[in-house]
Amino acid sequence: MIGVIQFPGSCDERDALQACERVGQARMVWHEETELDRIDGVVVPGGFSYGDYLRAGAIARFSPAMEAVARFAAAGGPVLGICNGFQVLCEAGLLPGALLPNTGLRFVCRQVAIVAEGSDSPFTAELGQGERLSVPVKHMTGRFFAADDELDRLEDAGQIAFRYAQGDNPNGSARDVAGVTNEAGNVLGLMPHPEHAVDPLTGSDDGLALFRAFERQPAAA
Amino acid sequence: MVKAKVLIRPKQGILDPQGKAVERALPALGFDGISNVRVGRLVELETDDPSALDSLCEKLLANPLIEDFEVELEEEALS
Amino acid sequence: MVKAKVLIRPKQGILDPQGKAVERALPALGFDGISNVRVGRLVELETDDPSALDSLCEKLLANPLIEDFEVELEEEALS
Amino acid sequence: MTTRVPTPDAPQPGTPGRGAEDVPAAAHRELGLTDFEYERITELLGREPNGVELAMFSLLWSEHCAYKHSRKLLGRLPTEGERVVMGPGENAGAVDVGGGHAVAFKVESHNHPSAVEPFQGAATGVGGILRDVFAIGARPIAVLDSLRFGELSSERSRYLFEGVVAGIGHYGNSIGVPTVGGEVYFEAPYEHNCLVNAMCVGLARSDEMIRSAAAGTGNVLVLFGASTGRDGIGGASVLASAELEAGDDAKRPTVQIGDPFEESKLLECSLELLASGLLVSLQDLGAAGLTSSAGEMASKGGVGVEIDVRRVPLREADMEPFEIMVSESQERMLAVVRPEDTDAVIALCEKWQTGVAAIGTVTDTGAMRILDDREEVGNVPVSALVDECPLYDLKPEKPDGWMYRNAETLSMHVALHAGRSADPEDPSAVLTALLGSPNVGSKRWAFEQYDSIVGSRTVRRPEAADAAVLLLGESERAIGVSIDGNGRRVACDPYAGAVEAVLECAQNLACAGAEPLGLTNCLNFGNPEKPAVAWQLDRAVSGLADACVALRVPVVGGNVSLYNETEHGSIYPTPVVGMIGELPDPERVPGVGPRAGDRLVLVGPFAPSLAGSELAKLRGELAEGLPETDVASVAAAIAFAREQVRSGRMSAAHDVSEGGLAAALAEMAIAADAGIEADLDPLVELRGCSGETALFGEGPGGIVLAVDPGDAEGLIGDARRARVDALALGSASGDRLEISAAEREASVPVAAAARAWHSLAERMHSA
Ligand SMILES: Nc1ncnc2c1ncn2[C@@H]1O[C@H](COP(=O)(O)OP(=O)(O)O)[C@@H](O)[C@H]1O
Ligand SMILES: [Mg+2]
Repeated sequence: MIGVIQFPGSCDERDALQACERVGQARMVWHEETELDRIDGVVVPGGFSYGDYLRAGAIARFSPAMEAVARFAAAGGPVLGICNGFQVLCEAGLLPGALLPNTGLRFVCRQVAIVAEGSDSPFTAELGQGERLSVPVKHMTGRFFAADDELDRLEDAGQIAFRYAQGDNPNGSARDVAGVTNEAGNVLGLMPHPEHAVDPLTGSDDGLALFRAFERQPAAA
Repeated sequence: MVKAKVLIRPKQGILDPQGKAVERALPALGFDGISNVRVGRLVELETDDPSALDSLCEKLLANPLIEDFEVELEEEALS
Repeated sequence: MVKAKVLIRPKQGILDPQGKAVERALPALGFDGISNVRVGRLVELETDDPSALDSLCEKLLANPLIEDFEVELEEEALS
Repeated sequence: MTTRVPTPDAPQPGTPGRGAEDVPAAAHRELGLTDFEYERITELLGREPNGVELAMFSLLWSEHCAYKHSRKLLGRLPTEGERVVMGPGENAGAVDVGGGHAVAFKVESHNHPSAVEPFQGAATGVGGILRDVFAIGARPIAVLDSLRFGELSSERSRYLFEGVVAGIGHYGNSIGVPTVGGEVYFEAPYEHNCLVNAMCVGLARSDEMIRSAAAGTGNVLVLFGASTGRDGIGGASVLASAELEAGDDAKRPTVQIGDPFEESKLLECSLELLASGLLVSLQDLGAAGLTSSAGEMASKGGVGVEIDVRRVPLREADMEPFEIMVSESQERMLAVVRPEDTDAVIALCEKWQTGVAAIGTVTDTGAMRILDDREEVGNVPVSALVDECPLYDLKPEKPDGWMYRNAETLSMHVALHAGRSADPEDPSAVLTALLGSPNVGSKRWAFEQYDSIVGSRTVRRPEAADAAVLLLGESERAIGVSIDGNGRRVACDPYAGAVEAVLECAQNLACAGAEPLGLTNCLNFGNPEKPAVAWQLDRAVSGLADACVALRVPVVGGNVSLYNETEHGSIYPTPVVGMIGELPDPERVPGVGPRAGDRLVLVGPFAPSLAGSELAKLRGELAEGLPETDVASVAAAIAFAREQVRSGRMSAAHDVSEGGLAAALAEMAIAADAGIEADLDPLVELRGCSGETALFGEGPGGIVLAVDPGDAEGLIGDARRARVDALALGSASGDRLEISAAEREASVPVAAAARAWHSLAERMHSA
């Protein structure tokens, strides 16, 4: 059972749920739930949790459900943070770096190409190094930032999961980073929306590969 | 060169959605006894003509329809 | 009750596109001699326990990875 | 009659809030009521109104709430149809889409607030139209926007455009409803009066939809959502009824701030309340706040209401009763609830962290009674407030001649897009200039700021087809949605222009294979008390009505925005039409770009004319008059094109609109990123027009279809049998646009055409 965390102000939680249901069973997890009962994988979805007020993801990360997610991740459970979910995971310290306002200072919604970097994560296990996916982005605060030495370290440790293809960086992210994992690889955050790339009819189905990881990954805790 | 701080805040009576959301979230985060939260913007800059700052605020930095501003100059001139 | 102002600014060295946008807009509006514009946030609140403010800032109001903060308390306690 | 907005130094009628003795004489005029209307109120009450009552009347008897200059005209619009589930009068209209589901939709204006503060004005406009849709129990699934600004060369227009687009994006994106389509025009008459119309589409289970009529004596009025502040006191309603004039600063403190986060909780909470069967009726709070919501709910249910203003959760402590009654604070809803359900309703609101309070009850008195604690501060018959505003007859008079300024800018556009040395008569230069004109060019700069995909329903995003296409998973069908209205053409001929708006919308749907189910509209006009504007309004409404009858599309809702004028003159008369259509198979919706090698066939009675065209505008040749349209033959062409698209054989479909056939073909080439060779001589011969007119002339009834060469003859044969004109024009090949017509030829590399067509972003940043 995959759990999709629902905060007040989440927007893409239904989309994420539907995407998960293409590969298995899924349910919503209300932000006030304190235990992830019988959950084998977690999606922290996109949107504007708590209006993204103050700073994207800043308030949501304090929710009871996120404390449970932190424990789940520490025990090795797979956690996928998409867009606002990525921001929440960074704010919660489950992923390195931070997300800053796009250099263009505008919201941008467009289909982009991202490239799998051969990271050592269950989420990218199906993807060969250099494999290109067509996935949409839609965000205002998606510029990935980490200090240079930290970026070097992330690259060396294979924690860069995705980069924007050459010329497709929509937000000014450092070194074109589109998604990163934690050290163990079981937590992935990315700005592009794989849950909006699960059906050719609505754009592409390149994102399904990420969701299939949940099925392969045995329950953690 | 003078360093200046411009504090921009939502006008009294104007809805401040951010302040409201933060205030509402605080108790759950374990912070009690905090009230009247207002979220605004801070602009810092260096200028060689502080007298133009009011006009700059009105025209560009603040939206006078919905925001008030306050300019603070740093005492020591820099050069 | 103490009134507090929290000034939050982007850390030195981090690109601040808002500040840059302001700088770019200046000449067209006839403002010269302004530089080093940085745009941050201002949070104002009232608290009965000012000693908890640093922790509030670190945990919630600012993200220490990308932002610096400064707390200013208003001298006169309110009650 | 002149209406005026109260200024701070004017006496503030109603402020006393207690008794009539405090109301200054003639305060009603400051509030926009005529002496005649004031007398009528006195008659209806049998006494003078007190301050609270006068404030309430002044708002409900404004043009915005009472439709006093337009209601009679609106009676002409056809509103009946087999598929209509809710017609005009409810918060939004709705049509049946099968499978126990209905699609609700409505368009509304937020013009004046956007002119004052573009970001917040547009944002709260989106917020308002969303509430209209979820107020009837439909989950919003799409937003569209229809925008008009002054010329892009004007700094103020760029500022407004920038702010409006950001505001729409801010609200729609944050609340998780995709903005899937829209339109933008730049014309000088909108310089001082921009238009910001937003349309929302929602999906509901038919058996969970709810009306707004209050019922059940003793039932509780529950106000939920945001707290009430002094927002827009005398704002939207009065603003929407008065010409903006010098001294606007006085209105500015009334700017309303949108809070999409609050609205997203309100939306989820409302839908959960409805699904739990806890509500008797539901209504959003819009213009005139509590007064109009409670008043309209009571009027529809034929009941009375009693409201205690002290039970309304306030954002500012010291608000007067009248302020509470007319505050336009955003993100609030009013529900009627059975007393035994009140606790459950409050609990659900708390789950969604949204404010809630029981503020009154439904009574059998037929009166709206306002209490301040226990003291009565107002008591008026609901019917007087809501239903008895005098309606006025227009005094239409055709103006003699063209009433608008229109400057010649073709050489500027040629210089900008085809190069300094290009000849403004050369068709290649003209085509490039037209593609670079912001009315014709891509609106990508704007729509990329909108989340167009959240909800996983969007099969065709902006620009991917002429209509947005959305999946209705729940009902096994898809819908096409479009919003259109070319004010310049309506200015040339209000009747024909309004007909064209409806046809354009239906053509866009046909290109996606969608058949119209229902229509909504927003009538944006100048001051209807002026005979010329009255004439435009009268003619345009007749045009809308006749076109709807011809296409058999019922009008299920709409909105009127009058007094869009300043001392600089009136806007172009701008009826904006939004249409929903259904289509059986979203897999078969073609794009705009043809497959390499495909034949291009023009179908329909399209008879190009330069009258009212983009080229005429750029040449400074706008004048009265548009050619007459044979609506029946356009309707036949629309039906034909729709069936062809539904067959799945078309690789592309695109209708001819601004910039004419040459621009339409160029857009197809740009979408395919490949060349098109076309010879328009068959059109020149059939219509007896000049080469230039064939290339750049505009008019309804032209749809370009792309088919495999093997299917082209079959398509043309089918058209002949359906008595629809069909002309083979050329095919997709090479990497240039080569379009010839009689002695004229436009020859432009597709890359250059694309550069011009995509120049909006650049012009927003430089210039
Ligand atoms: N303001 C806007 N918001 C969203 N989409 C827009 C906007 N303006 C234009 N578009 C999109 O750009 C495309 C072309 O618009 P337009 O030229 O008006 O088309 P048409 O003439 O076929 O009605 C459509 O997909 C439309 O929805
Ligand atoms: Mg068009």
